[in-house]
Amino acid sequence: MAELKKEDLLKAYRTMREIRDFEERVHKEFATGKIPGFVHLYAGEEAVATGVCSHLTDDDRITSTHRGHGHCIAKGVDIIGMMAEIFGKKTGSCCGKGGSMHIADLEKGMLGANGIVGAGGPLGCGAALAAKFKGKGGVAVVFFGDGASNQGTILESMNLANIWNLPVIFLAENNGYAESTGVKYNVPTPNIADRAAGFNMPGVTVDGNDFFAVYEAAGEAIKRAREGGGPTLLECKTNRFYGHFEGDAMTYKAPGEVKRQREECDCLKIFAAKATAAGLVTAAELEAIDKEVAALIDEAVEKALAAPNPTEADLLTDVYVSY
Amino acid sequence: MAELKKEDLLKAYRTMREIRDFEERVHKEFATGKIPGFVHLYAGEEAVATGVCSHLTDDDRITSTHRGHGHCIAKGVDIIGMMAEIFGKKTGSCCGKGGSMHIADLEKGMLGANGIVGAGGPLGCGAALAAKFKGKGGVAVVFFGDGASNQGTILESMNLANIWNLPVIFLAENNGYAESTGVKYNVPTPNIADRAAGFNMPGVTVDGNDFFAVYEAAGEAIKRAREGGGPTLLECKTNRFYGHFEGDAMTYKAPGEVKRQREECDCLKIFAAKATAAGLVTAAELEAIDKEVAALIDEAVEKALAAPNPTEADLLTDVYVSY
Amino acid sequence: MSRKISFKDAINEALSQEMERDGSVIVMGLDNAGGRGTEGQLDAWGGVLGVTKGLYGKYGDRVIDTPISESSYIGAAVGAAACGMRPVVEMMFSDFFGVCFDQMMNQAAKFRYMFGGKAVTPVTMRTCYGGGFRAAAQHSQVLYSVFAHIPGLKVVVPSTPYDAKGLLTQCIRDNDPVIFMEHKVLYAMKGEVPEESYTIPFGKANVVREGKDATIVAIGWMVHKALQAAQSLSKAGVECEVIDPRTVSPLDFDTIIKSVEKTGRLVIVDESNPRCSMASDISSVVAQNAFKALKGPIQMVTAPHTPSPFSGALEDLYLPSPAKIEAAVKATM
Amino acid sequence: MSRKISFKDAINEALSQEMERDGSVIVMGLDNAGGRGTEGQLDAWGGVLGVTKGLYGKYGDRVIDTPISESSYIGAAVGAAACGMRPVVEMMFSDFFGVCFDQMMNQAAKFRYMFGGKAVTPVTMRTCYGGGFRAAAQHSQVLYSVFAHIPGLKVVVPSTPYDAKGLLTQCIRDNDPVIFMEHKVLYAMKGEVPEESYTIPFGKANVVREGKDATIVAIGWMVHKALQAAQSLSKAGVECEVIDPRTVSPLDFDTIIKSVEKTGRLVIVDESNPRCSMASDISSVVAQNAFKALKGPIQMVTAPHTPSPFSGALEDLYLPSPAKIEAAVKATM
Ligand SMILES: Cc1ncc(C[n+]2csc(CCOP(=O)(O)OP(=O)(O)O)c2C)c(N)n1
Ligand SMILES: Cc1ncc(C[n+]2csc(CCOP(=O)(O)OP(=O)(O)O)c2C)c(N)n1
Ligand SMILES: [Mg+2]
Ligand SMILES: [Mg+2]
Repeated sequence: MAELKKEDLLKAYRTMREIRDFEERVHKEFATGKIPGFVHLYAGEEAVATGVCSHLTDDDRITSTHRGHGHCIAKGVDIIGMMAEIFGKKTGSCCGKGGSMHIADLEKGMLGANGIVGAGGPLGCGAALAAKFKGKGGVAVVFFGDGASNQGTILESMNLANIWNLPVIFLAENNGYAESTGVKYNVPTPNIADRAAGFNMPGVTVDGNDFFAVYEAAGEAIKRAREGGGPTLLECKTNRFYGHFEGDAMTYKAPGEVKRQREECDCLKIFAAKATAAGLVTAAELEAIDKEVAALIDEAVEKALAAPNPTEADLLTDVYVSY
Repeated sequence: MAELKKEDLLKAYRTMREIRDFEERVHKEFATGKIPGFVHLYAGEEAVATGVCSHLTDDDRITSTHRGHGHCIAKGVDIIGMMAEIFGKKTGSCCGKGGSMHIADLEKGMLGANGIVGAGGPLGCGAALAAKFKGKGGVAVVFFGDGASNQGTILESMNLANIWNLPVIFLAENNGYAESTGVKYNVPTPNIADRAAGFNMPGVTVDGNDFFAVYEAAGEAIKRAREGGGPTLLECKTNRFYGHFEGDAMTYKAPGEVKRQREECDCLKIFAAKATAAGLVTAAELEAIDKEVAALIDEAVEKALAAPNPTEADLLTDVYVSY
Repeated sequence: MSRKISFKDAINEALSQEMERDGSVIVMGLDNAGGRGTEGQLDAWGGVLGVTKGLYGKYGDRVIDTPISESSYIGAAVGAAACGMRPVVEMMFSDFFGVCFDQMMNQAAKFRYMFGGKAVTPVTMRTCYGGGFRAAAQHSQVLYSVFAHIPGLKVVVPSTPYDAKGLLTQCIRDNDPVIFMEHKVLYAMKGEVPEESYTIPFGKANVVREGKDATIVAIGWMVHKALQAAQSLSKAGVECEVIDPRTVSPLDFDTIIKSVEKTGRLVIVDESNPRCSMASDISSVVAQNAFKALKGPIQMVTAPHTPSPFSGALEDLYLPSPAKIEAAVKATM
Repeated sequence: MSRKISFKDAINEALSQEMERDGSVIVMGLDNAGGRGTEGQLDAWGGVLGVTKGLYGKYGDRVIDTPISESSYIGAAVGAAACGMRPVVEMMFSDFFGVCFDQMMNQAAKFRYMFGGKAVTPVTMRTCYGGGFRAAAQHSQVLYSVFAHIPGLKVVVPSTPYDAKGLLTQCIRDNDPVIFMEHKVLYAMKGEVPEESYTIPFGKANVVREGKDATIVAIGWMVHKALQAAQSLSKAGVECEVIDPRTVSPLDFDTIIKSVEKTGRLVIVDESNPRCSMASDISSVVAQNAFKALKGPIQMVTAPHTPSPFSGALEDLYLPSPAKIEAAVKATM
């Protein structure tokens, strides 16, 4: 904690709050039928994306998953554009062509949410390779889930990263579920990080609901990568508060499971408690942020609703640079 | 060694000799231009296929690689048909439609050489799944190389096998090379077997040039699988005596490397020395086998040369059972 | 027969009846039961869209949930099929075949030929395809044109609950690898389906509507759009014959050619991207074999050469529509 | 220009000149140097067929050998391209795209559209394809029809050393993902190639031979077979125009249609399997746009709907031949 300045802490809290409020709001708007397509929410997992991305600049790259809103926000993608994208509007980050599952901002180093489980592994290796050639200490982070940890692309990418000594962090977001299936069914070892040894890289497991734990472990891994020390597998154990996608009744969860997690494992609450107890920030400062973020999300939704749809002229563009 | 009866030992020796002579002969015939296509020889690695398949019946299945002749012979595939296949003849195991890279005999439980590196992992899991449903203790063995150990299909198949508790053995044939690239470049851990722990299965490395070591380790793994104990990763370190494929000048090997291996690590020599020293077989018995095998290979080549090509009528058949 | 059930339930019923009938039939896929390894309910999902729901309760361990390792579990289905089982394996969305294309293209499809006719690989790969859900570029593709290009595969694309049940039953009993493509928009559609099991043979097109002025060949969801267009054109005095091939590999070219010989005009409605598509395939075969009968150029109504857009405003423009089909019929005149 | 070099050397030269010219060009693939991690020679192979031989000596770590993990290394090339590099990544045989199809179909091809035009992914995927080597079902496929079906990819199929160098140079400088397909039979073929670097634009067909009686469109290796057929037909008084599209996505339909408007007859020679093939694609577009000009049915000469056989006796029957092309030209008459 010591390393973090007050402004860093407030920024991290703001990011987590933005993600939380963004997702809670998308959840509500989805229920009204205004948001099209498949939507996967990141609420509950905010400390992971935030703890990791706090160490990154726009020159560092991340690859994301189907559950990409949190990664976007943590990587600094514009929230107004994101919300418009999720509503399918022309003003969206991807002009309404991508939607929730493909939300991206390459200028911010966010290489896209991805509808294909495990696809980010190879892409992240590529980003890290590019950084290596650039030679300025850039890194790439591959976010993937407990379910994705069984995809061959992820496994072979760890090996590739090691062979090529790439500055890449494999960031396993273990939220306990792949769709309706528990991690206990899909992953036979106690931790996903147990797979690291087979690829000759450090494997670390931390409490993903604790921003500080994530921040510290990610910092070490990223530092090592920047210095040419190669890849790390970092697993963050966390929870998702909503269904796999919007519309999922979550009958596979134990009764009261989410309620208990919201009470006991909410990363925002844990952060606030720790940071105020240590006297680093005040409750009032956090509340002020809460208010600002609430207003921002309201604005984002209002703007998204008011924004125009893409038009026929947009249908056939952006397939190729030239053809 | 104690466990093996004399007839078992002579049979194992005969199999290894058959493979060796088959491959040496294919090497010669290829040089004359009579054998079409891409051909990969198994000479040097005989103890692996033989040590493993000595434990298998026709009801057990194996999946193979591009380097499949040895697996075929060890699994009991007819040598006359094999040679004809490699020459592209109608009398071949696959009617001349498959060739060296697709040589197969499903009735013998040999599910085919495979031109796609790593493809046998999933297929072997399927064979093991079928065996599990049949409930008669059948197993499957997936042969794959050190190069193939980096293919996602192999890695994810190990996980699948563990989750489903399949009676399957992942048999890594580590001959030190994937084409012209050394295993040290491709595999960052000392042993391929080091990957087993990440998938919660036993990982064992043995000297693949020592039939007895392979036989023993494979026996244990196969017994465990038959009894419902799940998969094992067994790595056999061995050498290939010829190029990656016929026509390869092997400039990537150190000068004298193969010569030394032929002298010091020849599995046939090692077998003969151990088995005669232990008084289990006599040199004369082995020589008698050598002669019989030489005659068999001569016969196979003669028959292959004399056999007819497939004809136009064969071109369009065997795509579907019905269409 | 008067019982009406949904396309989804028709598929479920075919699966259930075949599992009942033949112990070698197994069902495999992501969350096909659901709830494994959790503290909640078992059989929680029945696949992502609920198609296999309830099978786990009836057939227990013959319904196998898989990790997200498509190469391995689809390949395992192929391997098990080559070893005496009749697996029905689910690929959640056809777009995902990209991660395991080899097991389909180079393994399942080629075993029989490569092994000189000595392999039998009765695997059914069920998959959900197509647009209409605003599911964007990676969850909306059609891809049957790609699958049909590959010798050794059969490709089935039902358009009604009745056909879905009969064709899926045939898939499961069939001795070749088959891809069974379920359009996501059709799942909720209801239609008459007999309770007893039955099969529909592959390679027999269904003449859904008779007509003398133009032939419309349409596939999957597009059959319904073609029928709408035909109805509208009928009011204007143009009578279209609408043909649903039902299976695109094999494809019943005879029925199509006969119809074109009668009508002299052909429109093909194919939700695919246009290049090397099923529309171009049918067009080329008809142009070759019914050249003299054609009174005007064949018209293709397809998606453009563009990935699927997310926004509904764009997706509606992207997909073939009754209006576009009508215009195409007129263009053949 | 009088220097003659092989198709293989032309490719090597294009790679070398572009690496020299632009530091963001990197070369990646299995054994593209070779001899890594061994006690023998470095740069031992230059790829399995020696195409990249010598680049390692010149450009060192910009030639990157890969483990047998195609999804990862092809995907890494795609990712690196999206981050400012210009990778030229080798897929040893096009058949192997099955193991990494997703990175090509759902990632590289779709980034730009999904991301609203904000991605640029200048990756070149070189691959060796086609028959003639008795390489059997898993090492002989053509597959450009499948690739061309996918919006977002460009697909280039050169037939001469000259075109190989110019088109590959264009691929590397191009800002879209391109698949560059090298026919294995052509590697040894020699032809005139300028020493200096040059580009050939995509979407511009090459009229290889002029003629007035029939148009033959042929792709890759097939161009040479078509020329043989045309020569033989010329003796019988039939003058064929032979068109090599050079790139199949984009495809220069204009040149083909203009030629058909002149000749009234079309034969397409495509080494692919026939269903949903490039032959059917070209056929359908021409039948639609030059309907009135056609004096007889379009003919397609393709491989049958069958995997590639191993035996030379069968493979020779499998592949399009000058004799079959001649017969097809006659059938259009
Ligand atoms: C290749 C592929 N297979 C399956 C899916 C369907 N799918 C989407 S998300 C998901 C579960 C992912 O689980 P996990 O990796 O744990 O991520 P989480 O959803 O928990 O964030 C699945 C199976 C997909 N999108 N892509
Ligand atoms: C998917 C795929 N990638 C690449 C190849 C080309 N290839 C054939 S064999 C081989 C090397 C395999 O090495 P290893 O697994 O160690 O087996 P070995 O040849 O040593 O027996 C390669 C790269 C292939 N056939 N399939
Ligand atoms: Mg998860
Ligand atoms: Mg090897």
